[in-house]
Amino acid sequence: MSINLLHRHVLDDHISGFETDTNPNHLSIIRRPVIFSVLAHESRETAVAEALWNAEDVAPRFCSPSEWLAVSRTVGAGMVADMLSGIAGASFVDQSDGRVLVEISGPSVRAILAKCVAIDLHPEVFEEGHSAAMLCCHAEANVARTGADRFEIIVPRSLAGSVFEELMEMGREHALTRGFVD
Amino acid sequence: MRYSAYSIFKEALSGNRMWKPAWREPQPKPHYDVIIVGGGGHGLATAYYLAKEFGITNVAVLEKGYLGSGNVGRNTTIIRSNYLLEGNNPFYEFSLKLWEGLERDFNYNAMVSQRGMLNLFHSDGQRDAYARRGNGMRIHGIDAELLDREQVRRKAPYLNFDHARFPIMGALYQKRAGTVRHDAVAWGYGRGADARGVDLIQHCEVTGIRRENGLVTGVETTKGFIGCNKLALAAAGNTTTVGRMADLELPIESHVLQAFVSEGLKPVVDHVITYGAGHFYISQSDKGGLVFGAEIDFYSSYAQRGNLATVEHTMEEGVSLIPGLSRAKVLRSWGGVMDMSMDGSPIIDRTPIDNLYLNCGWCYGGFKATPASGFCFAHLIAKNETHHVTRFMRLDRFERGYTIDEAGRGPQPNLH
Amino acid sequence: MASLITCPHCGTRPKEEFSIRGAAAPKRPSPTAKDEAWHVYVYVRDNPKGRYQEYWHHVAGCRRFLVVERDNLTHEVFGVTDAAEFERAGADE
Amino acid sequence: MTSYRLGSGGAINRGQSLGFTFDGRSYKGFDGDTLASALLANDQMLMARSFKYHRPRGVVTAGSAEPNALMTIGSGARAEPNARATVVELYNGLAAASQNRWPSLKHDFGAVNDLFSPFFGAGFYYKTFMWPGVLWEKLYEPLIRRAAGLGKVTMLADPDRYEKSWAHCDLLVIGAGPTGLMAALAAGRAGARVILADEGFRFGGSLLSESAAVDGRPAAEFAADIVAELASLPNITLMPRTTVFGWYDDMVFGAVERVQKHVASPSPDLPMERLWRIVAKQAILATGAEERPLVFGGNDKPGVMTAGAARTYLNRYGVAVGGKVAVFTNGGSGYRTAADLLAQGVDVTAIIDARPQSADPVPESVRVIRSGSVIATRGRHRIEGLIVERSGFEEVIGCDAMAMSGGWSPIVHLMCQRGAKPVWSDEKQAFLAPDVGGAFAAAGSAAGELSLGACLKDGSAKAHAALDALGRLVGTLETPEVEGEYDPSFAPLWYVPGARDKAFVDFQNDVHVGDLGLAQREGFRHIEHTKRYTTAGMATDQGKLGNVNTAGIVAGMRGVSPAEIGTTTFRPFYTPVSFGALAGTARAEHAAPVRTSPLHGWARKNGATFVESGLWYRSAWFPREGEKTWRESVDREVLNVRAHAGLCDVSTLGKIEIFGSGAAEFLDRIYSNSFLKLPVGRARYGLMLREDGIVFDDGTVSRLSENRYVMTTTTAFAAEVLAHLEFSAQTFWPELDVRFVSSTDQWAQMSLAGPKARIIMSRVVQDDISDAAFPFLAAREVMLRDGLKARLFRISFSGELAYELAVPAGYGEAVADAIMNAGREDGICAYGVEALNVLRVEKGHVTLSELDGRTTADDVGLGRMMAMQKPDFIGKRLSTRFGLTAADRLQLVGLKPIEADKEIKAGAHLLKEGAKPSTANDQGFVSSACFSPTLGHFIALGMLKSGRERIGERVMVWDGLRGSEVLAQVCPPVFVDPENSKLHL
Repeated sequence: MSINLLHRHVLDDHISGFETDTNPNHLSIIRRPVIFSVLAHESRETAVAEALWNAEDVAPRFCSPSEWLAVSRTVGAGMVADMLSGIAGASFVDQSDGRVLVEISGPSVRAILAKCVAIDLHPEVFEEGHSAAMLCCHAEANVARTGADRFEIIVPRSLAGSVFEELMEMGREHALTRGFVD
Repeated sequence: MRYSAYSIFKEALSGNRMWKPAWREPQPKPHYDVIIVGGGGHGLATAYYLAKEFGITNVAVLEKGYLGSGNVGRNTTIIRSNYLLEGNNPFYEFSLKLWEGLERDFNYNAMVSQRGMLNLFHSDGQRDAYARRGNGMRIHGIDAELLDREQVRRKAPYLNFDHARFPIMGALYQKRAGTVRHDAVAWGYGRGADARGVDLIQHCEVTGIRRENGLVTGVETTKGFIGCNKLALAAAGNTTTVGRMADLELPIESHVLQAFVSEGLKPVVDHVITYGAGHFYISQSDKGGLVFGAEIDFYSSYAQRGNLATVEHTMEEGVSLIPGLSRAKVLRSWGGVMDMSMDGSPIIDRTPIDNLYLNCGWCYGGFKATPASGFCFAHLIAKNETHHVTRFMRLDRFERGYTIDEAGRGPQPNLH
Repeated sequence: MASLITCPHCGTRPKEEFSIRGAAAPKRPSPTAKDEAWHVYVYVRDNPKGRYQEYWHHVAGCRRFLVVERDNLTHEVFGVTDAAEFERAGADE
Repeated sequence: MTSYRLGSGGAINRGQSLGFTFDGRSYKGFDGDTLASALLANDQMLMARSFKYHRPRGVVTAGSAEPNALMTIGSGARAEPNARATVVELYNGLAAASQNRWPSLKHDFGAVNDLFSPFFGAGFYYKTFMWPGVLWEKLYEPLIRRAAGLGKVTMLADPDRYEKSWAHCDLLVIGAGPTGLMAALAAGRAGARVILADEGFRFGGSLLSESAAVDGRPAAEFAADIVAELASLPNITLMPRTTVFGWYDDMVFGAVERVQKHVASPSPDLPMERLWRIVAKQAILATGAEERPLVFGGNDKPGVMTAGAARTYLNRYGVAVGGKVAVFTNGGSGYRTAADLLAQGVDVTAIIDARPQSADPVPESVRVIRSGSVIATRGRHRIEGLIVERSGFEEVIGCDAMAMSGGWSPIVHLMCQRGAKPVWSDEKQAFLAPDVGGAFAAAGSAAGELSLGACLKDGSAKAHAALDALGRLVGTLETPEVEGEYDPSFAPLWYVPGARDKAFVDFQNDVHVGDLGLAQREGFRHIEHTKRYTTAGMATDQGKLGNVNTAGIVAGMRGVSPAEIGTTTFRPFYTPVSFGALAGTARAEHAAPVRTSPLHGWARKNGATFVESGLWYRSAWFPREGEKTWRESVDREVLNVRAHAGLCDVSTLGKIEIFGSGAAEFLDRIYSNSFLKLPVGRARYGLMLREDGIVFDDGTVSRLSENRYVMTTTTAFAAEVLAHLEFSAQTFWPELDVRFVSSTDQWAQMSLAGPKARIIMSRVVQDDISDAAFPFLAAREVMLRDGLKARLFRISFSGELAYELAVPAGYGEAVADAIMNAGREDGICAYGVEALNVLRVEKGHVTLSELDGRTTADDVGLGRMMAMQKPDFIGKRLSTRFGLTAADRLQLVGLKPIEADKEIKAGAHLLKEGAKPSTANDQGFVSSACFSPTLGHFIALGMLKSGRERIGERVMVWDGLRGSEVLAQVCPPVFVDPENSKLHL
């Protein structure tokens, strides 16, 4: 059965006026990503992690030794749930509506993020493909490096407005632009 | 030597060469009636009142640093009696009354300044909680007023009324609250105690407590053994260390609280103000420095210094409350070691050892308590009887289930 | 310490990411233990000056409770262990 | 002409003239000037008044230690008080004003204090103003306060932005003078990640003031070459205008960058200042040394400054500090200063050397008075001459400026901020940096190396040591060649005897040698006592110039070594830091992050008034046209819910997903009541205690399947409850198979309450929700008619037939709209937390007003939820303590005013009827109160001593704070539907 209800993104309220041209430093808001919390039960941690890293169409994000986010921009929640239910020793819950995913990229991205997170973003320290839970703009976030100058940030929906405003503020001196990606 | 305008005039004419030392620098005697461990505010006040009120003058105060080197010299100088619970209110009001006559009593101007305190509230729930507190004060005869937003604005127009994340709704106001020059309290009590024969022994660290037949006979110190009939501990953040020498098991954890002072500024903040949407509090000294602080650093610490995150958090709250501070500059930060108790309230009591007395658990509210703490502790030591305003401040209250939990946060000391 | 904690799961993080719960040494007594043991567990603290074990909750990170062993006078950190591991090690002793 | 701009020279851009004002008068300076150098170039030596005696003052330094030349920069909301003119970078349009004077800098009424100074010695105020008591606050203190402080803070909101940033590096070099430049260069060439920070706007430090040559070039040029190379290295971050103000645990340094303080029109896209938290693996302190003033009679006269300052103004800024300069020295610095002045054509009237002899080269034609002592100075607003005493003979020497040098003190401040004390060196006659372990080392003159050559070498050497520690050591040590260096050594001279006027140690606070003596006489002998009693070292410069002299002088008075006296404690901040920089963006409306509910937009659309609740904004009530007060709206909403139905946003409640075969057991231990037998598809109200037996939080748990639960918590304690669960699972019972994750943000949750709730809900939900199919406390997944999966719970806070529906957050607004549409014909309304509160008070449900962290389950009438038959649950053991079970505890009761039109307010206390208000007579308090539109009068919940046995009694609701006394009847706390008949409709 299809859903006949209008789905709203929390940042719809924070973006007004015309979309401007995209600058080299840009923040993309992914409109409908699929995000699941995945929890491994006692002594199943390694197996669950392995299964997540081997899964297709899903990018795992590290939260703790027994918790990950399974993120997908390509397949639907149903397919991700099906995949997850095949992992023994894992529990999971759909958080797609509870988390907001943005991607920030550009030549000044490290300088911008240094104002938002405490960790060392040097590529030898926080390598491409790494992800971790951390404070970002006063919110509990998951940050992943998805490219040399590209990071993905996942934050709780209720705080997404504040985080977004602060990211934009910190990007001001670097002419950071923003927009939705469907 | 009595201090007065005349004495200043007279001494000035003779080139200020004839002033006498504020206190002697005695060598310890072999034995005292009472030894007080800790030459901070509470220890010195205890000695002063023992001598003055209870006639016990064969007393030594042992201080491992210099007089007043503990929290009495590193606090934010606030005095008040705006407490919620029956276990605290009468005691702090007794203290405030002693402050009100203190300077003439000990002939030292400690600049007691009852400039009024505003405890701001920012929600209905907070207002109700302050109303409950204010009525608890009023029912005990303590002055308290509940101000609305406009009344607060008239008193402190510079507060953030127009662009606040947590708008100010009003305040609980205690007019008689205020500030005191902190060092002068230690010095005034010390000088008064010395004049009455008390030996103030600085740079004398207690290293052991000697006991025989279940009673204390004296203390080992860096200046040798000193005997006593009664031993009284007023060691604040070091209470556990000293208490352990007598095998006391205490509900105390030491934490660091930072405090700050700004550069000297022309007077702008007339009152003592606390921020209800955070922990920030501020007043302005007679010298012009804004004196302020906020939360403890939350981890166990005996280091008298804090961490940058707490500094930043304090300033964030400060600027949120008083936007005009943004371009003023903070000059100095420091830390004090707080004897946080498990319910946030102090202990003035006997111990399982009959002639060992305990005064601790002041958390970060010890300064305002100094006079009453000294008086009641002296009362306890002298008469072996609890002063009625400290009757709830018992050591065994935790076991019996009679905690005095002002903050309602339970047995986690860093939450009080 | 105080400024940075190296979380065994997340790496070096600032104090702001943690919430500090308190002494890690007291062990919750068995339900049948004496009243005195329960009183001591809930209310009495060793509060030593020096080496100290303390629970730090990595709330903005892995959400694990960690036991930070450190000197509370110099603020030197000796080690950080996941609390479950710490309890297990304690139980083995 | 006294002080003036030289015709050429200096690191200033003479092509760019900048206009500025001081006390309203217009002046010109150059790009590259500080405010102080520009004022001196305009012959404005008088710059300030001192704090206590209002003595006229000029500059003493050319740097951040300046105690005198404090000014207010800018106006209006941008006014910054107490800026040091010596470090304020000149810009076009800069407006500076002097402070602490009235009516003008030149004619200051406060200077009368100086005349009475014998009465105003150290600590005088402790000894008087005590009689009569009332006059202290009425008269004396206001007078003292009026005199307090220096600059005025604007108290207007700051128009500028501030930011904070983290930075990480292998090596932090603090100070970009000769030592720091060499250190950064060595580490930079080795490929290390280096941050080089300097408080000044131009890198080079003393090299910019130096007349010697380095590697065959003028020193300033040598510096510029290194800076250019550093700038070309990608692994080096240069941070000019950045003061490292604090060293914190774990090699975290606090620094503040003045991004736009020097800009005439600040850009809105850049911050005014930026706070840096620099995490360094290694750090080098290359902060240099401070030249000590000499302590002699009249040493505070405008025009008297350190020799190094005179040299800096001359060589760096092209300004002669006077036309006729006298030099008073105990070391080589004075001779070098005389030589530099002469080289620029400035007349040097004499070098007074306190030493009987020295090897320092005497410039031609300059008279040297050896074993000389300056005992007084002449002039009022500027020095006009000085009196020298030698072997009992006095001589007046004319001058219009004076350069003094008392030797050097390494700037060790940062290394001493974490408990280690500086160490006295007899050899260096200075306090040196303590050994703080390998990661942080002092270098160059901060380490006591005074000569330029030694500094250059030490910078490289310390960088190599750091590189070694980092495992990155490559390259060889570089030591540039210095030509024309002077010998910077000096003989100790703490106090120049025979002073005819006050000899100041702390210029700003007006502490003179006499004060130090008085403190010793009065027993304030410990250096901390001396400081606190005299206020020496407590001014805005924190004793940068004076503290070492104070220690030396006190040592002299006591006949001991300065080692025995020691220093007072060094603490952050190295120099004062603005509140704004430390606060960053967290201010005004951005003081804390905002959390918004998924139904925020829905509530706004329905006209909600919002209220802050922790970080959340919650809809408080929904005013309709014609409603004048919030009460009107709330009364309507309450009656509407009781008569028809209402929809309320409860998304802010904490929601925790719980998984695992051990979950049931876990919940049974966490809650005081039983959870083992909760059936699948059912919800249960649960009470959590703290380990001390006091109620911690309440909420519901619903069992979704055998090993799957969802818990709700209060809004306020959501985070703490989750932490409590994690703590319990991880440390108490790691053997239980249970996992949690918060799903608070995933769900838009709304409560539909009222007799029409089922009808309305059934229009939205496909499933059968009849009472039989979905009874009270049912909880399960349902399908909405629009095809969306949702969770439905039949739970009620209002006492009405009610459902809580949870849908994925993005659909929240749409579903809430759908429910409002579905309920329109049945009279649905939106209601907010105010109405919810009234509904729950009417029903006698407790909230945090009652569960205030001091109440037991029994206190609030929930004693039945203590399942004492369970072997263990958190809080069980201590809940039975005597004090927690005593019969006279406060217990929850209802209160109704005897006279129906009387208002009861929360926070009032309770007295026995007829009893006098006193603490002894205090019987409890009103925890919650409201007007009940259902009953038509005020009702309240209260905590009353032994309350449950006093139902029917009359008590006085005493609200002395707000001047009201209302007689009330004690009643059971449930005012509406005590039989719960509505819940089971």
